[in-house]
Amino acid sequence: MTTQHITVTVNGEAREADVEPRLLLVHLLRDVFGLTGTHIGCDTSNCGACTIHVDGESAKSCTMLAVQADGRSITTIEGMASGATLHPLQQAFWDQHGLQCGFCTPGMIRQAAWLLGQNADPSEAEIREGISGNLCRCTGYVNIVKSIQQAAGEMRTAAETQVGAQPVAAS
Amino acid sequence: MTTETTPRTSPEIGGMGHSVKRKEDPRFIRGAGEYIDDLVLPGMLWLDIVRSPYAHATIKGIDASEALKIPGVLAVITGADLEKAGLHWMPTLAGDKQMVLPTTTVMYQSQEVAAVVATSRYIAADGVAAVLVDYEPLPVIVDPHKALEPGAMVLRPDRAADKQTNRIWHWESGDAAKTDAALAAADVRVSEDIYIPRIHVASIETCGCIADWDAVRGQMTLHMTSQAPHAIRTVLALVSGLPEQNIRVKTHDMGGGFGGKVPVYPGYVLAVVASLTVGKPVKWIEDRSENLQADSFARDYHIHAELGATKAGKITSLKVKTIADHGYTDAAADPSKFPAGLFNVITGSYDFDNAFVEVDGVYTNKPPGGVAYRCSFRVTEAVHAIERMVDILAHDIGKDPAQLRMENFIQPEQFPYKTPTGWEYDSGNYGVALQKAMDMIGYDDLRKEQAAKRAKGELMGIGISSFTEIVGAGPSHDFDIIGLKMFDSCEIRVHPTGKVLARIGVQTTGQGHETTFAQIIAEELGFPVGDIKIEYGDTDTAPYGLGTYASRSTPVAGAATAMAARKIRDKARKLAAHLLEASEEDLEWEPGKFSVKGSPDRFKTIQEIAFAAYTNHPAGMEAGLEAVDYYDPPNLTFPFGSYICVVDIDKGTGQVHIRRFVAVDDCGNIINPMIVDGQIHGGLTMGLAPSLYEAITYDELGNNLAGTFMDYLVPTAVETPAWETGKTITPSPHHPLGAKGVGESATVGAPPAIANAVVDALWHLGVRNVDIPMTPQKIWAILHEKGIS
Amino acid sequence: MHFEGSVPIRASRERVWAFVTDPDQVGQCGPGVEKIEVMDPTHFKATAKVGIGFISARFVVNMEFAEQQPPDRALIKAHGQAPGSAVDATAEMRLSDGADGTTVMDWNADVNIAGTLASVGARLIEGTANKMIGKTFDCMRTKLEA
Amino acid sequence: MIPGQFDYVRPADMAETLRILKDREGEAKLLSGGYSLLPLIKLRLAQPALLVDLRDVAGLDGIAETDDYLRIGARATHRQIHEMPMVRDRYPLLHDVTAVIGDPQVRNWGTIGGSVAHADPASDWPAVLLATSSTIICRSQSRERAIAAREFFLDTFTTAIEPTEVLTEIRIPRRPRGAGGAYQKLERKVGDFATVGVAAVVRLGANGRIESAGIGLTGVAETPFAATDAEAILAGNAPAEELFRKAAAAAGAQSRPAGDVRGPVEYKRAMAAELTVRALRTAVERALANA
Repeated sequence: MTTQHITVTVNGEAREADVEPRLLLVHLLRDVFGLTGTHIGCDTSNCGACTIHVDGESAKSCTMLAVQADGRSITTIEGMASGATLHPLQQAFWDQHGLQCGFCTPGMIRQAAWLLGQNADPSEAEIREGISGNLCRCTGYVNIVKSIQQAAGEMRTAAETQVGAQPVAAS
Repeated sequence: MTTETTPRTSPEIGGMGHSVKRKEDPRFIRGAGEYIDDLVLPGMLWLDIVRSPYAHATIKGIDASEALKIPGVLAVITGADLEKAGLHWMPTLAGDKQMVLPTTTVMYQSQEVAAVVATSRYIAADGVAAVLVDYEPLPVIVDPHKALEPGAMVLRPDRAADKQTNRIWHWESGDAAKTDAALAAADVRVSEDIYIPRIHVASIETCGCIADWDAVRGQMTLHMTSQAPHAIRTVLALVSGLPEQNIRVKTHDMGGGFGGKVPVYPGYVLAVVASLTVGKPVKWIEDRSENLQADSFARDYHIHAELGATKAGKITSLKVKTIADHGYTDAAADPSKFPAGLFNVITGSYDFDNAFVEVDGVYTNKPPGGVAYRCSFRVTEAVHAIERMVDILAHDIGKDPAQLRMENFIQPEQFPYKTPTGWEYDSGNYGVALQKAMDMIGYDDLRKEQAAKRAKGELMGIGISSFTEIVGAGPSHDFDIIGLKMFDSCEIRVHPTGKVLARIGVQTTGQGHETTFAQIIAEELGFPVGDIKIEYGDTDTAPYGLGTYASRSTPVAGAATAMAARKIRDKARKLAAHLLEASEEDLEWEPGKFSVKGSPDRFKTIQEIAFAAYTNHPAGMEAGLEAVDYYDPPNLTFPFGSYICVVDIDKGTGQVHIRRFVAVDDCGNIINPMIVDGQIHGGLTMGLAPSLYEAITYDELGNNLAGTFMDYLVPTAVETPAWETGKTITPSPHHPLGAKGVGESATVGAPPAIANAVVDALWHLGVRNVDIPMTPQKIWAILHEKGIS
Repeated sequence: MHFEGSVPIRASRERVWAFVTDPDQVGQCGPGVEKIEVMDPTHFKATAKVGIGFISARFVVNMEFAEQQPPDRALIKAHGQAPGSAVDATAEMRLSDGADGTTVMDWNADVNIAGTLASVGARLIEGTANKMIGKTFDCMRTKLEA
Repeated sequence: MIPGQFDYVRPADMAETLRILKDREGEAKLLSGGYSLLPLIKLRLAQPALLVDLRDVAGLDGIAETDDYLRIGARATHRQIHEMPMVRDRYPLLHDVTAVIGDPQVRNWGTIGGSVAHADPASDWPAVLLATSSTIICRSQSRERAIAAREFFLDTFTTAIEPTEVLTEIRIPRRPRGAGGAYQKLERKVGDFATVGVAAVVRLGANGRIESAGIGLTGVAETPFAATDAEAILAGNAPAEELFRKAAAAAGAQSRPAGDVRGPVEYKRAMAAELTVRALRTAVERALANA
């Protein structure tokens, strides 16, 4: 099987690889690029553990091919914190006990980031619907909802106080 | 009993009662956790498994020639290969036998048939697709009742009790004659068949391992997803013949366990065999379908229960007969004295004298069953049965279900309470918990609303569950798994600079042990929680433990940790006496320091004492400040709670909507309230799941009809209600910290609350029981039959 | 899954019998058949790509004439496997004389599907199997009446 | 789950796409969002030899109203359609359906064209296209043709598209005054395929009677279908609960569901009827609001 050469921007860095067309995007990230923060939970695009952003849109990387990502820009959980400073969502998941085993967490946080990019002030129902493509087996979602609410509030406040500055990036 | 947690330590110390933020979270929120599939070893190969499409078939031949032609496929391992080394069978934790790979017959759909070793996961998968297996299908038994019929095909002639039937074992508890007499004398008798279907823990991370055989050093390192690494090491030593000191089992971060990562699966053994064969590290990772179709299951209990009571509703007697479907092998992780787990805790929260329970384990053509779903020891099944029966009794005699419970509860002064099936409940205060739940939810108003709605033809139900859990296995006189007594352990080392390393015999799968066990040490010794590092899951370093399941971490290893800390405190007292030039009796302890009685300014901090243990210890005393404790609990612990659920039913579609759910839990003294709440939220969701959504069903050919997350319906945030929680605190009198354990409580307690609510909504139509999962199609069929829909 | 039906065929009993017991002929009518290999007079092997739309799997099917009572009744057993899935079927055909020199073929079939197809494709299987069987008999009639 | 091997091409334009489809007829499978196709490939239930990624092909996007219809490019994602203010304001039926397909990530990447061409017997869009009597535009090297939705869904995963054709756009008739539509979906949990899905469109005349009605059902036959018996019952009558029930019963009767894990035949028929009533109620409300 012939391989194809692809170029992908991952967390702001251009990366290249020769891949089989059948290589799943999640395996490109994990096995080829060593970014193991993105997890595989179900294989059938139900659980969302593999959620990343592709060109700013949340996507399930187990249901995309690496070749489909050619020329695109990807952000994963590893690209969220800037140095020692956590993204408000990361901080909120920690503060609110929004995770237990941590396996769904990267995908959950990526999806929440996408959601807050769409809707800076979501209701509880909108949050629950917004993460309905992500399964968590540990938390019962109560504290995940609280985490997203905390982050939404902080991100709004940050955006309001930094008049003229860029709002906190959602992705 | 109180309802408040008042910490003894300052927030800086962070002992018991503080909602300390979790120490493990910084790596998880950055995607820097290290789960099994994240691990890559130099030269690592991949193993993938050929599985049977048939639930029962003879293997006539396996042709691996096409697979071996694929570049990168290095080996194909079959049962015949394993048989040469005697490794085609292995023991289960219940003392049954399980195939690693079959040599003649497959016994369930998706059973392992051969293993392909290759240079990548993609090539291994291609190899699996290319292996040709010639099967001759055999008749299939999926229904345990049919398995017990006279003349039924004997599935396990090698194992069946009398070699003539599919009965694995018969187990009973209580007094049959006394119970029969009490039932015969009862004014009111209610009986019901209750089926609790097969479900699967479906942790979001599946199972996997890397077996790494170093032939030069004769060392086997097994990185794996296991809730009980030490037990795995011992089993591996016994089965493989490798010396136990040369086996290292190491767990990493685990994406949930819930009991599904207790058993030994053939995949682990195959990776070990493959690594021994090729001399390189071999990784095996399940995909979701393999996980759902072949890993151990929970429940699958067919219960017939009969309850006797007086006219006034005083319960007098309970008789239960149960068929337990274990699939083709009994792979339960129950203590060996208890083949049906602790199912005889079925008398629940109620005070009566006469009970008899019997269970028959049965073989069928299904994967090994009888393990766990956030409760391994059959407590969920017991609680569901008694809570359903009590509700039916209340409705039958026209008494409010809350009132009936109040009138039958074991009273606080009756503890320790001996049950008719032999348990001794440590402590409880059931009425207060139920009253608190009723107050939180506004019970009386809800009943009024329900009456008004019913008059309008609307279907609303209120359901209660007042459960008693039984956890903390367990006292060594009664509890062992394959002979290993169910103690647990902790080793604490205090470094000269006053920092602490502690290792525990239990394993976190998300519960937050790195935080809560540090809090126990902070509580006992006064070191700030941030100065305490907790390690686990490496059999080369951690003290021997039986692992994390059945809510036993806090009751057993938590107690061991407290006891080890107290040993250190005892030595610290000697050191302090030396440093303060006072007698030990003149010292008093407060978290973090010893001071001289009456002279509070004469004190030594625990950090100063730690330094002295290495720099200035008295003559005749060993240097260092370390302790280890193997804790054998004197009894189990008995957490409890009362849950109330309100449902509305859509008459048109049969959909059940949970409007509110209040959970009042009592797990004794609380280490970390935030984590306890998190455990309850998660447990409730895993109680919701089988109540309304999840079930593993099979067609008559034994095909698993829920083999992906497309059909195994794990609830999302949309299905899951906003759980409301409350607490009462009744400490365990025998646990050093007064704690009881909480991981399973909500999963055990929630299903009957939901089922009782649904039946309550339908009772006036003549509905006495609805088996879980209460799917729309099931409810609609009932409404349709009653002419409502 | 059990299926049954009755097909009137404008052809003689002998001709129909000869057709249905000739693997090379009847085999052409099997769904998605790509290749037929005759092993002996009562055993043959078919390779068939079976599916719906673009969802398909290549099965190797071993067929056996388990019983033959010329020109009345034949019993065919089939056992096919594809990676992850398997199909086992027993089909009985009974021939009788119809009106105007036609032959009536009453048939019934029991089809068991195991593995991935049954687990994942349960919602699609029955309708598909029914359709494939229908097509098979349509094909046989068409060829016989040609 | 690991896919089997296949080739992959990403043609630069429509001409190249059509040439590839012609050259590799029967072997090539078009790839749009991939959220329906890739799970099947991973389960190895589908093993196409060649995937042709439509990503670079211009002219397949865009959502716009013409004088006669709402034109939706085949590669418009469910979310793009959902978020168009014009769709939200003027086509609540489409807004209904784009809220309940899969989950948010699926809606970010899944496309209307991919979904329609895939023709899963339980997918949502086909019911809407049937109810609205929409038109599906397909192009091959030799021609472009318009296929009525009601002649498009032939069988399970089988449509009227030829292997050499690309589905390029969907044309949904403009919503006239007095018309309203709604989509009702019964699912076992959020994100599931429909146990039953019902799209209903009614057009009220000046006299308040139903001039015409369109009902599309999904999940209750080997392919989505139009409940023509129910449509006939509604036409010419004044909207009323009893009429809805009668039409719904006809829709249930016209269903040909298979019994499976989503429920037995009887239940699915009953749900087809129940959801038809619910869809009709909302459709009429919306029609009245649009008078």
